[in-house]
Amino acid sequence: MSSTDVKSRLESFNCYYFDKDVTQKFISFLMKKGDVIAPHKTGELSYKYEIVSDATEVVLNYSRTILPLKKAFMPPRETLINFNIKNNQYTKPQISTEPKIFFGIHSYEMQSIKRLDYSFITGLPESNYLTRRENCKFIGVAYKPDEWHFAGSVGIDINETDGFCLYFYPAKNGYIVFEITDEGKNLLDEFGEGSEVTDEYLKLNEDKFQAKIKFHHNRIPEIFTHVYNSKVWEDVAQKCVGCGTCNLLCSTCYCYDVHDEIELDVENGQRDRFWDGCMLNKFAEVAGGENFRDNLGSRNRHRLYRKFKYITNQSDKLHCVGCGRCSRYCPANISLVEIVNDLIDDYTKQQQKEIL
Amino acid sequence: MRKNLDIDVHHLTRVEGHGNIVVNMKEGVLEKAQLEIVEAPRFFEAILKGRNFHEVAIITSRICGICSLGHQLTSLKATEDALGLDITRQTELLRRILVDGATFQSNTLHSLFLAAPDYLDVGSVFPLINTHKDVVLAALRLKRIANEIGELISGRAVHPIACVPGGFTQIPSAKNLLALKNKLVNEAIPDAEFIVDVIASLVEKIPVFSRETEYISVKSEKEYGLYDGDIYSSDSGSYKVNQYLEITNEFVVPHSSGKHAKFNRSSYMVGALARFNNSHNQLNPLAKAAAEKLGLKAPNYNPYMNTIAQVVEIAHCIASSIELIDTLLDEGLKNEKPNQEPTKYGRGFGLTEVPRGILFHDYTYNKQGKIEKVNCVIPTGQNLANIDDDMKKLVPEIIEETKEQITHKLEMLVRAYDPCISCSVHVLNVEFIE
Amino acid sequence: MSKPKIAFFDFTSCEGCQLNKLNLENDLLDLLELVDIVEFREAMDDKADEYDIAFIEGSISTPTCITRIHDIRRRTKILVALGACAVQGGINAIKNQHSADWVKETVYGEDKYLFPSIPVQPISAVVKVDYEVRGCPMSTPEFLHVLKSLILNRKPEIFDHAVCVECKLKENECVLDKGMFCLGPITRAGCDAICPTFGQYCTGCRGVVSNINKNGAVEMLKQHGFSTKEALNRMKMFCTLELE
Amino acid sequence: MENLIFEKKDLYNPIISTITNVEQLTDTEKRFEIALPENQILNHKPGQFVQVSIFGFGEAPISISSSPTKSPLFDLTVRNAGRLTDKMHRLTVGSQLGVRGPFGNGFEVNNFKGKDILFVCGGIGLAPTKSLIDYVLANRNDFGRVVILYGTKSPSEILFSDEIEKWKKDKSVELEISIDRPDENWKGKVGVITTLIPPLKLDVANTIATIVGPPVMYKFVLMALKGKRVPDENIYLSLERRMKCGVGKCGHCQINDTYVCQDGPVFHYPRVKELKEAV
Ligand SMILES: Cc1cc2nc3c(=O)[nH]c(=O)nc-3n(C[C@H](O)[C@H](O)[C@H](O)COP(=O)(O)OP(=O)(O)OC[C@H]3O[C@@H](n4cnc5c(N)ncnc54)[C@H](O)[C@@H]3O)c2cc1C
Ligand code: SF4
Ligand code: SF4
Ligand code: SF4
Repeated sequence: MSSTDVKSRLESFNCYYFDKDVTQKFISFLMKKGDVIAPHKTGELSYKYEIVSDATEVVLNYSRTILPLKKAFMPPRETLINFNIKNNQYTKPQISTEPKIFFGIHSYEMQSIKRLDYSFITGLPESNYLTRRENCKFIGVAYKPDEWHFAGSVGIDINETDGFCLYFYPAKNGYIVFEITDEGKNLLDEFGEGSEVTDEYLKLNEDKFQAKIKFHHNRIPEIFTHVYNSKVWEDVAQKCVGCGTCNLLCSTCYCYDVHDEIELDVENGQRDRFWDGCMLNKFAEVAGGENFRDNLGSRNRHRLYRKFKYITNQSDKLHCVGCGRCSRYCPANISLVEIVNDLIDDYTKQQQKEIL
Repeated sequence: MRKNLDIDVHHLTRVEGHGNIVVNMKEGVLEKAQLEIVEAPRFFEAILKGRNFHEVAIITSRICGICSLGHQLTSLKATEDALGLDITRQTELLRRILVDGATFQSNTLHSLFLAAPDYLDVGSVFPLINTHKDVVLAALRLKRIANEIGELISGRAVHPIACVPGGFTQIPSAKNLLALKNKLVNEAIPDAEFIVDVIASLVEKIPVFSRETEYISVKSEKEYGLYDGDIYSSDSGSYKVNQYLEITNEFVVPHSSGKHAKFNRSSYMVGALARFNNSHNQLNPLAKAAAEKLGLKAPNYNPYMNTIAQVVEIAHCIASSIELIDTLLDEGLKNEKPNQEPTKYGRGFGLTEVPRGILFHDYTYNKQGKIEKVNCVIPTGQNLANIDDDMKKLVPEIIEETKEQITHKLEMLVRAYDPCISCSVHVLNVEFIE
Repeated sequence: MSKPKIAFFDFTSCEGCQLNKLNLENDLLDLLELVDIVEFREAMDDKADEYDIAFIEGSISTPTCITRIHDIRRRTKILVALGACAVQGGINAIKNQHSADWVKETVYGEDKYLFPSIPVQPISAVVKVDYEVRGCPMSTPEFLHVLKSLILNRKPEIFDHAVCVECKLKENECVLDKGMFCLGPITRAGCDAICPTFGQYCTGCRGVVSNINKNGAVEMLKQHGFSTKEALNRMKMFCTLELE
Repeated sequence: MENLIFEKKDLYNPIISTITNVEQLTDTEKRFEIALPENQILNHKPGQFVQVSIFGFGEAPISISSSPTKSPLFDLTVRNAGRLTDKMHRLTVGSQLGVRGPFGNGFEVNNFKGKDILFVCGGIGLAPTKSLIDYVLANRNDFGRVVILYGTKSPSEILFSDEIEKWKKDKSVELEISIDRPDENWKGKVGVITTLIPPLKLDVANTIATIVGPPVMYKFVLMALKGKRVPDENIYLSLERRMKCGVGKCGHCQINDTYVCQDGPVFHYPRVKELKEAV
């Protein structure tokens, strides 16, 4: 993509220049309005979203966090109800609706939240998720794709601003801050700092993705109508160890399991839900022990079909956002882009055969 | 005068592992008075062969759940010695705290939960919950804090996680260390003082018995010998760790799957009492005050007093770990990675005082960093001959008491040694002594 | 509901699992409200004839172990295996990888005949095991879960997914990424990924998940720089018998 | 960010209901009659299910085995299969349990009107079917022939023996029972349920077939029906999957793009044919 694409897209928004200090001041300013959740460093190579307690600890030039933002709206473990066995009564825990500001969010991550919104609203809109989604603001930041990001291939540009109220674009010693919505404008007005953007700083450019799916994203669901029985799934099954990492870290996976746990008084307890995943052994097992997806090939297939076909058929959107987590963190180095490209090859060969 | 006596305590209770006490007197002649070790052998020396140096301490930790930290640290020392891995001062300080914590926890478990019921005439600690609730609660709190030391620094009190060759996989935060220290100061010290008072009131119930023996322990110029130092014999002085085989002289006896040991005499004693006898001058003031209250003076030749020496050490370890945490915090915590680049391959030795006494590991590594040869000499094994010798002197002295009383006193004697039988059943390179 | 009678027994093991129970200091008194401990050799003198629940620690490794475990099975309603030694043979079973004679000779030399020893087996190889608590040492939360469940007269819920799952939920930096070895992707969860959480690798103490892709696991470790031999050797540390 | 204004639903709050009757049907199956609090009506269709829960023992989907005509009370027929159902079996009249639902689509009874109905039920599959059978018999004139095929493992596992006696006497019902493993007292047919199908004389174009049973049964029954040339459009089946929510979120019951809890459990066979992991 050329620099003009980015330009034309972002140029329509009003913008200011924040140097590093002003950026930190801005974070501190946001912290007065509610919890600010932003990327932090954890370990040598990793990042995670955490509530900011010190503006200087926020990291904006990060690759990706280990867990996606879904953890803020659907915690890895959450109590659905607290119950008492003796008197058969229960209460539902209160979910906080205090304002939250998500700062330093990449565009694919924002889009993953939109996908989750779809999943939790469709059918029966779930209060647990939707209550957490109230009073949230999102402030985006541009990123430099590494070898695993492939959001471009699923139609999400680096500088996609949909969902953000403000957007931070790196510039010399600081950021250009674009006002995307009125909400964002109000924030900047109230903050009152930042300087005019001079041409020296306004060098907008979109970085290129290293990982790419061979077909245009519009054609991906089409491929998936033809590759259900592809040998590619068997090949994946040879390598995959079924650890479930790809499910758990996926920005748009949301399947869960529910367990009742009791306290030591053997009277009070809680019904908890926690993340589950279709790659895991017992996920599709039914009473009597029959398992309808008992091998790693069919489980991988189900996982990818959910991203590119099943939900897509209804929502009209790919439910993979190209964050690359499933591939970056797969211990067996299985790459989703490679699987899809192998499927494309398989599909192309099939078509050639049909023509002959 | 009793002429015949036959005692067979099968699977002695309130000790770690399986042992039987067998006493046999016919026509006034004591034919047998011994502790039989019936624990199944576990063959660690064989299991370890060919293992990579990263794995060795993980496996040796499983020799014994009770002394897992001691085995790990001794193992790490032997590996580091063999491979030429230097450790930093921070690593050493953290390890010292761990040794204090492990001694504190094990001595608490043994003296207060396993041995104390004998002096209160009950069969376990559980009835005491009703009769002596405040004591049990204080003891539980002490044990909890002791375990927290291990959990904070090494991840787990049983089979520690973070201790690896060359250092630690993770360093505790200053905040958590400070919180631990405050707990030690504000909770552990008062509880320990209270417990010392309680135990002091029970000391008179300890059987009167005396048998001078050879006492062997770690001894250091700098401090009360626990974490490191030379080998010291009350009979013949100091030795270096690589001379340990000259001292332990292990041999197999048919009645025990744990090997016996002897040095200058027919047997020697290791453990809290040996440490106390050899290093009592170096105890810190809190421990000295406890010893005073408990009426323990060096040298003491009553093996039953081993339990009391353990209580003294609880006080010592609490005070010592507080001091060590202060030092660490003063010097500032650094995020260090373990040093795991071997500079040589060959033989290395490690020794540590674990709660039950002096422990040796001796490894030989090949050039691939894999273990070729292993020898571990475990404190309980070293005590076995001494326990038999004690029994041989004790039985004739109490022969006029009822069989139940005799049995009880023998059980208490064995228990006083806090034998760790699971530990004692795996030793290599036997010099068979007829 | 009358208090269930529970008993603890140890076979060939390090007794760390038993110690782990005594390390439940904060919960110990609450626990004693719920159950009657009728036999616990490591902590008490009493013995009983019958039990509602017998917790077994350690592996079978001598002929006497076999008679003892049959006897316990006869006297208990429910039998729970505690810890790696009891559930899958654990560290003890490494000796099965070698010839029995070599093992005995290495340790006892000429005296090898003094000590009877048979190949190490988990408890379930000899008697019916109703439930398992895995880990080396056994994980205490899981032990409590099983105990509470049995008191409530319900089946415990035991996981059959990988340690990776718990590790990811804790948002730990991946140990393999740091260039270390790790068995988290194929080891049964339930320990809350405690080792990776402390920066150490998972040694697989809880045994492998069911339906494991063994070749895939070896390939995975190869990609991270470990030879097939090394990978297999290290996978077997706690799981000799499960990976046979 | 635009506001997400939706009618948020607390999806996981069970309604605490009371057991008003318990009947032991076989060694492993019991029928529970349930009353929602304050005479509330469940308002279900035959073939729908509820998520039953007992605190500390979890939740599980259980079909409603009575006809809507029984309202406000309803029946659950439960096999003792595991954690929750075992506890249920230890409950007595007056005990409480949680109910969420009804969930799922149920049978499209209006499409069945005027047709012959062939009910194929294996084991516990008779429970959900019974709700439909009861409905059909309650509105007998709306339907043609009623044929019930029922197969179980052993005579002792036969469910609803009272109803079965009634059906036997009812001239308007054709009932065939087959037993896999008969005992010495069993006088009836022997063999798996599929053996009952070939001898049937059916007006296949005008017959609706419903299949409910254990997962292994479907493939074989479908083959037998194919042998009789029953058109695919006339076949309905109810599928079983593990369910953690019942409301199309948890993912466990998904077959390809379909959620059994929402789009099923009753499926029109042509739809199932497209689903590759269904039977
Ligand atoms: C739409 C629908 C309707 C249904 N209607 C009925 C009905 O009307 N009546 C009825 O009785 N059932 C019905 N079921 C089935 C019922 O939901 C299941 O039997 C349910 O799992 C019972 O829950 P539970 O907690 O008692 O059993 P669980 O404890 O969940 O056990 C269920 C099954 O899983 C097996 N299992 C449990 N744990 C394990 C393990 N660790 N490893 C291997 N296998 C294990 C058990 O052997 C058992 O077969 C229906 C299911 C669906 C989807
Ligand atoms: S992360 Fe990789 S190995 Fe693990 S389940 Fe997913 S594809 Fe398989
Ligand atoms: S499938 Fe992989 S790349 Fe796509 S959203 Fe999920 S984790 Fe990210
Ligand atoms: S992380 Fe692995 S080695 Fe550590 S306790 Fe869990 S299963 Fe055992």
